[in-house]
Amino acid sequence: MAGHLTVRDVHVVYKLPGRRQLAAVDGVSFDLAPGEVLGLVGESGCGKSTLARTICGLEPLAAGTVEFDGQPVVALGLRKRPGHLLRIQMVFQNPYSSLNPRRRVGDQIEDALAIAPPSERSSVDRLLDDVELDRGAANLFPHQFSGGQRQRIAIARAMGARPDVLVGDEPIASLDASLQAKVATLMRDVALKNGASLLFISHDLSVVRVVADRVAVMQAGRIVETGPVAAVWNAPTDPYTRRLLAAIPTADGLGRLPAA
Amino acid sequence: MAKPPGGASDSRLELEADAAATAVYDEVQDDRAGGSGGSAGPGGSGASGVSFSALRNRLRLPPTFRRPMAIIGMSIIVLWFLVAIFVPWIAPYDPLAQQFDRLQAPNAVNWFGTDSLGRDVLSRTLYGARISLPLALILVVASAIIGSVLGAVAGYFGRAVDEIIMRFSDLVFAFPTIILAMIVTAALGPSLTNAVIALLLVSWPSYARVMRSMVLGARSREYVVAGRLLGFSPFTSLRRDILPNVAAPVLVLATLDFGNAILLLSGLSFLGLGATPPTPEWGAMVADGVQQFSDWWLAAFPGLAIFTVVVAFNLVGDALRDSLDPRTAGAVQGVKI
Amino acid sequence: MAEYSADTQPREVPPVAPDARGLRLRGLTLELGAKGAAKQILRGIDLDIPAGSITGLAGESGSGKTMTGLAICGLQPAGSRLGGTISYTGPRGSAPNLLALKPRAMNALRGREVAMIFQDPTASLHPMMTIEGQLTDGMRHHLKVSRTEARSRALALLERVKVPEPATALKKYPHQFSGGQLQRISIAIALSSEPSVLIADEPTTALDVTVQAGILRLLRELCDSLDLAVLLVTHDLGVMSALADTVTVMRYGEVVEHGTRYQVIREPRSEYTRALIDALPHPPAEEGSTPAPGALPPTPTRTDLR
Amino acid sequence: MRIFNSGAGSTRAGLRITGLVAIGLASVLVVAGCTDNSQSTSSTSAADKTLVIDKSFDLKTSDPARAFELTGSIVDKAIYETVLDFDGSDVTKVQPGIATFEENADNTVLTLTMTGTHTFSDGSPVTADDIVFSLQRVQGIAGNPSFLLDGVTVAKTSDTTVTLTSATSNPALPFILPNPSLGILNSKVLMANGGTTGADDQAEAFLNKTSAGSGPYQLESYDVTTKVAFALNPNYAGDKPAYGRVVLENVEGPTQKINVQAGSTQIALDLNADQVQGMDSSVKITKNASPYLIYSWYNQDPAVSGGVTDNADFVKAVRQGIDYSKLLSIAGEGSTQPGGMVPSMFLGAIESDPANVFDLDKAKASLAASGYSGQPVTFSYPNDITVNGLQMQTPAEAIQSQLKDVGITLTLAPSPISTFLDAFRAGTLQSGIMYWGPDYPDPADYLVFNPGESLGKRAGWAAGSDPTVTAAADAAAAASGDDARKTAYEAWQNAANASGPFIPVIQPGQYAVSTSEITQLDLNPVWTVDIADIK
Amino acid sequence: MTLVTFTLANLVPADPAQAALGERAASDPAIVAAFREAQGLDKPVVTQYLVYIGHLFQGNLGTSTQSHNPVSQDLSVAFPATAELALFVIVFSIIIGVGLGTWAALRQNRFSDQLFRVLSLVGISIPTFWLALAAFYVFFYQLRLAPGTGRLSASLQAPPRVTGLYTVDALVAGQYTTFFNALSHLILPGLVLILYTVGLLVRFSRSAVLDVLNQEYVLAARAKGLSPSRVVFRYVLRGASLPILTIVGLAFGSLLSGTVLTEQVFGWGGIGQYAYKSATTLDLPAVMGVGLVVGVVYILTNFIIDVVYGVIDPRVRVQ
Repeated sequence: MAGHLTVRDVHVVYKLPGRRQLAAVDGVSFDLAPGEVLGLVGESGCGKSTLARTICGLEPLAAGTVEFDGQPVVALGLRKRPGHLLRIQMVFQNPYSSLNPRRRVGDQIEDALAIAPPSERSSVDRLLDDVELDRGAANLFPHQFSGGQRQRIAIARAMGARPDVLVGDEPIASLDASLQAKVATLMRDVALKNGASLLFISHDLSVVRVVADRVAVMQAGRIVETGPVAAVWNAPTDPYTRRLLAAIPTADGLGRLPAA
Repeated sequence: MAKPPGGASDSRLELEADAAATAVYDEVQDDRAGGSGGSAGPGGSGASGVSFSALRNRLRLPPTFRRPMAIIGMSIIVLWFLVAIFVPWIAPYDPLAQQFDRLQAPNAVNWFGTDSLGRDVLSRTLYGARISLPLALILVVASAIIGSVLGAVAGYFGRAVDEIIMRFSDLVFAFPTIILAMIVTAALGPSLTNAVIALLLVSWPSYARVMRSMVLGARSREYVVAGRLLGFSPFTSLRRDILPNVAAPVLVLATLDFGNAILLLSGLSFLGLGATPPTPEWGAMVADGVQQFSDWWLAAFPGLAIFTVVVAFNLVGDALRDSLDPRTAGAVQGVKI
Repeated sequence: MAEYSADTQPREVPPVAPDARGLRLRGLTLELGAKGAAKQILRGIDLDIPAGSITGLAGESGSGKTMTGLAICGLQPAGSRLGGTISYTGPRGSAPNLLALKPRAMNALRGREVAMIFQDPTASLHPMMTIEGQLTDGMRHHLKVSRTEARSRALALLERVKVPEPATALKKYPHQFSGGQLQRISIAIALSSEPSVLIADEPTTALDVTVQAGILRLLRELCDSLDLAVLLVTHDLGVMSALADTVTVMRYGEVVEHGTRYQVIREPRSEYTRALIDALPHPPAEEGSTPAPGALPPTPTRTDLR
Repeated sequence: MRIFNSGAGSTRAGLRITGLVAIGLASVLVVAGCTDNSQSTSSTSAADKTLVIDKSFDLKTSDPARAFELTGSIVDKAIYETVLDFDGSDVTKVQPGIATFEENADNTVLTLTMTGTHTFSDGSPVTADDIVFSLQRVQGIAGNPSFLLDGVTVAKTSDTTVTLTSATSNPALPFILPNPSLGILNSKVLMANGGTTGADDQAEAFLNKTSAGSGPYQLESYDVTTKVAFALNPNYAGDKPAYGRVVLENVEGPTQKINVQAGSTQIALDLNADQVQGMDSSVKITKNASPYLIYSWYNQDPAVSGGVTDNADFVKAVRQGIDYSKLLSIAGEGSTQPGGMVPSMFLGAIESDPANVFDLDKAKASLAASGYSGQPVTFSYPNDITVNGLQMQTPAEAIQSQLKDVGITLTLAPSPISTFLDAFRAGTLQSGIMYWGPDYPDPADYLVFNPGESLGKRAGWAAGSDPTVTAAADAAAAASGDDARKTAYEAWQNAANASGPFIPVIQPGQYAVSTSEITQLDLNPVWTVDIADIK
Repeated sequence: MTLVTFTLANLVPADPAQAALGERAASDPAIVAAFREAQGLDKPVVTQYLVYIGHLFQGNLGTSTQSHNPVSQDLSVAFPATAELALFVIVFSIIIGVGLGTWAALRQNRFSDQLFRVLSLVGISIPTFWLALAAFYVFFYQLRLAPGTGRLSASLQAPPRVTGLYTVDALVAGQYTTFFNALSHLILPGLVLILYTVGLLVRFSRSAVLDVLNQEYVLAARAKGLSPSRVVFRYVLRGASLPILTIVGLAFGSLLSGTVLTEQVFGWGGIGQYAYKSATTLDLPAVMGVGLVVGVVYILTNFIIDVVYGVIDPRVRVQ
């Protein structure tokens, strides 16, 4: 199966006012195998979103390489995206701004269908079915949907391009707590069903635990721990991971305050 | 607003559909989340309900125009355009014929009096609509097109292109419009065509600025990025994702700018740099009134004509602006100083 | 695990005597919009917020929980109409019904007796005012203390909420702090006029988990030591479980369920509450009644309630 | 969302804001109330008798050798004396000024003899050197008035006499010398301040700050855009003027009317007939024929004429198609139709000419004869100029409308005087109207309207293209003695009217409106008004 | 800036010599040539520009062909005239405009809000030249309440120059009659411009205040139980100050660059009128001078706005 993503020693640097620089991503390496679900966890400002954008070619690399099936991912700039990179797609955090408010949902999914290889091309109806939305949704505009529904549409659109890699940049962060796990699971299921690997980025380790096979914990631009979900969840080796885990309040009705 | 709690809907969407239906409940919180979340009308509770209300909305006057001030503004505009079209049948006399006693105060024959050459002020004022309205329209449309294209290009492509276009527009912007237009008309010679050209040269930057800032804002919107990820070329992206979403503000700006265009054109004519006599142009007519100061009717009526047209366009533009998302509305103040 | 936990046993809802200190909401309703086409935002909320205890208010967005908090402070949106009663009994006096107070009296009470903290500390602090200005503003208004007195109180407050280097912090502006520090400062501001009721509207939602833990501990500690009546509004059942003593679940502006936290989270009586809990990524392991995804129970009808 | 749900609270906040607004408005009103209006301000200075004159400024400089604008002449007349002078509004008789004069028989040598009584404002006497310096300076500076002394050699013959020698017969010279541009300056003071008699002269800035003359007044303050104030010259040799302080204020015509009615101004100089009409009886209106002449021209140059305006029948049709009496009614009472190019108050003026009489039928016939087929004719005029308060646009629009009745299509082409002059002087304008103001009160000034002369060329009237007119003009220039000159000039104008491209259209009325306290006010074609003579 | 003005000025297809010289003089080639040489018009355009820039750095803006004064001297008279009017207008406009705008925002959609909004629309919709004329007709011609054109009644002398602002200079010199006279001349043109500027400021400050009212920190401030006026003045207006400042700066800048039409009607003798006169008489050095003043004003106002931004908003301050 094609679609191997290789990230090697990636550095991304932002310029700050006054000649200062911020190393948003500071030497990150990992692999994403076809059909794999990798969870990337970290708190705000750790560089996880930057990393996601870099993988999609939205941020220029300062150093290191990102390769997709052996071909380098180059920064998008003002060019049209090269064909082989179209097989990396992304679902964004804010469902209110990730859909074009002026175009019907169906049309936006069609855009994605157009770039899928003809042999693998799906249909709008099938994609809507996949994300458990009414087929009638295709004729509506984004503002007629709730946040969770829009995120489903965004997933459908991304999947319409038949990607080999789906990147979810905090796709559940702006949803109600009661929806988060559900949408995350759906995203995982849809991705795997259509033969894509998933890079699922979140600040919430408990949700990542539900969807990911492997998890990478990021702190201050670096990956501090990586491993199978169960291992990391049950026996974290890195102190930061331990702290992160301990801080999660559990809905057990016992009134246990998380460790600060 | 609230959907009756018992109302069943497609069960698998339930939690979300309900959340949407009640989105307005926690207004304070939802607005924070950004976007127009709270404005979702009937929610996603089924296609049939949506299309029904859509139909109902289509048959009704858009809410923007239901405000009394907007209605007044719209009526005045329609009235003036009707005047401009049908003036040969409406106007009592030939606007150019010097057939009456000079400088008559308003009376039964000449409702608005006569001017210093014995022409009927009412007829001239009505015919003025034929001069000002089309010219202002041309001016606004042309400068909106030029400015928007330049602004969109500057905003989307950024860097050197942006730098060059925007520095140039800053330069033009720095000059008070009327002074710059004055120099240009003085150079080209006074005529309405030249006045329009001069104003065109000075009025595109406001569109360029608004367009640029909105394209700049839209460019980083996630749906634009998503489009690029789907392989849209920059121009496709600009055409399909960005322009439809920034067109409304530009249209509003153009409406607001229409009033400005009329003010500037008449201002140039007032200074003798616009309309050539005996064209019954409002600004030039006011200028005539300056010479015969005590004969108030010479200036009063054409001035009133300018004022009503401008205020009408501003009323409508204002109402339109209020219907925009507050964030973009901020960019479209539409007032040049 | 932590100093304040210990409470592993189910606890009944503490009985609230009619003259006990705290807030008592009875039949609170709120309508928005024109008389003819009014929207019912709150449909008769009964809620007790006793002193020395943290009362949790849970629900999805749109359930009316935030509006309940705002209504208690008299900060409901313009053009809304309130009904029912909110009675208040505090150490310095009591009011039979806050809703019947004259605006000026309500203004004097707001901040002084009932204080509020908000979800996003970066948005709820004025970006152009120093911490000192915002911290002393309320107390100088309510307590009529001098500038120097206000300053020393402000220093003490910042120390109380564990903001490092209080003296320099006073001179700084909000953008120079992290989100967690800002929320501590917000809490200090809320406490500056020594209120007896604290409304905390999603106080940790905008924060990272590791930071959240500290804030939760601070709130618990303040509630216990200052005998505060705290209303904790949150959609996060984890936070609810960690902090609240009693939990009230809302939906469509109505109370769906009310009980101790153990009772509500471990043995929910309403199907809605159960659905909410089941939607969590990590439902309590010992409860085996996890419904299959996508087969959530139907919406509760009126008869389910209370 | 409204912020304050509590009514009382918002009222309080509101009150604060209302209070601020109220204070703002109140202070505007208080300021308005405190200010004394125009009437009382003028009365405060009545004791030192300030005379305020309103004039629409065309002022550029107060240096006489450079000034050749109306306002400049008023200013220079007040602060400088000339070697010769006119009395009041009579410009047909030259009076002695600083000197008396004598001319030789063929009008080539003019001898000035100083009266010896005049002194400059610094107390020093006016000398023959000053006269020579001043006149040579006008010549040497190459400014607007330099042409006045073209071909004249100025020489000092003794301490009290100066001779002006002309290359050819120059009967107009005595009429030229009273021009305020030929005012006599204090040469010593001037030379100390950069003054020379050549193009390198640097004294203009000095003269715009102060004055170095022997006139009745000296400059108190000078600003080309707002006003010029005069104070008495303590060393003035003549009679002390009635007013100790005079302010010449730059005010547009319409405002002048209100100013003089309100009494804040004693004299308004730029009102037209319409504005003068209906003024209340408290003001006095001084009427005079204006020396200005509005004429229309039709270019004879085939390259410019478009095949239309160089057609004699076409010009004839225009001459007959203009409704002169209607134009006069538009120009207002006091305006007249000049017979020829020489204005009515000058020697040689003709009252009327049969060529320039309105007759619609004849005009149509002439037009038919011309073969004109309705092509539009561009009709240019300056649109920022008023002649005695009359805007050029007014007669232009009237003529357009009248000629339309004949069948001629005129397209009006207004432009600011600056751009207008450029094209006009280049001779590229097809037709239009313009005015001519006299440089000096003598018909010789009008010989420029001849084939090949400066104005003739502007109408494409090349030298030699009309021998009849050229011959008549040569005869007029050569004539000597008042009677002979009068006859020759009349003949020249009749000839020009018969075949020339210039049509004299209007000589507007000139009005000065003054308040009742003014008892004496003479209008003069050369310097408009002599401030020192106002009583 | 200078380049643009220069290019524009040289686009004028007429000869400045013809505009500057009298009838007779213009027919004399020698005089025309002398004029062109004195003005440097005989040199190539590029040289002219370089010469101009060279002179500029020595503070020499050339000599006006119309007033025969150094342009810098003309500007030093015209600019204070405009500045005095602009200051007068902006001070009252801020008080009234920001006040009404805030008031309207606080009472959003109530009657007073609608009223102020419509009034502000009227304010920006009236042609200023017409309003000026009407004001002049009513207050001067009919009622005789206001003084006539210009900055000072003719009988009065300008006070000794300190700032060039007649009101200030008169106060400095203790000439109270002159002060009140100058002030009374300010009122009518001032009111005309104030109406427009107020209209502008009401609109902008209303939307700026509305923006701030939706901020959570305002809700938080109200939750402190502060008095409404304290919330408005300490929190809301401070929050809205940046956008209001921007528009005030722009408005002031453009007032300072001359309000051609108003100045023309009131014969104010400021930059606007000077610009008009220079442009129509092809007075190139003067046009260039005006362009320079306008550019400097633009740059300065922007600079001052930036500086004040930093003072008001700690986030903008350079660390």
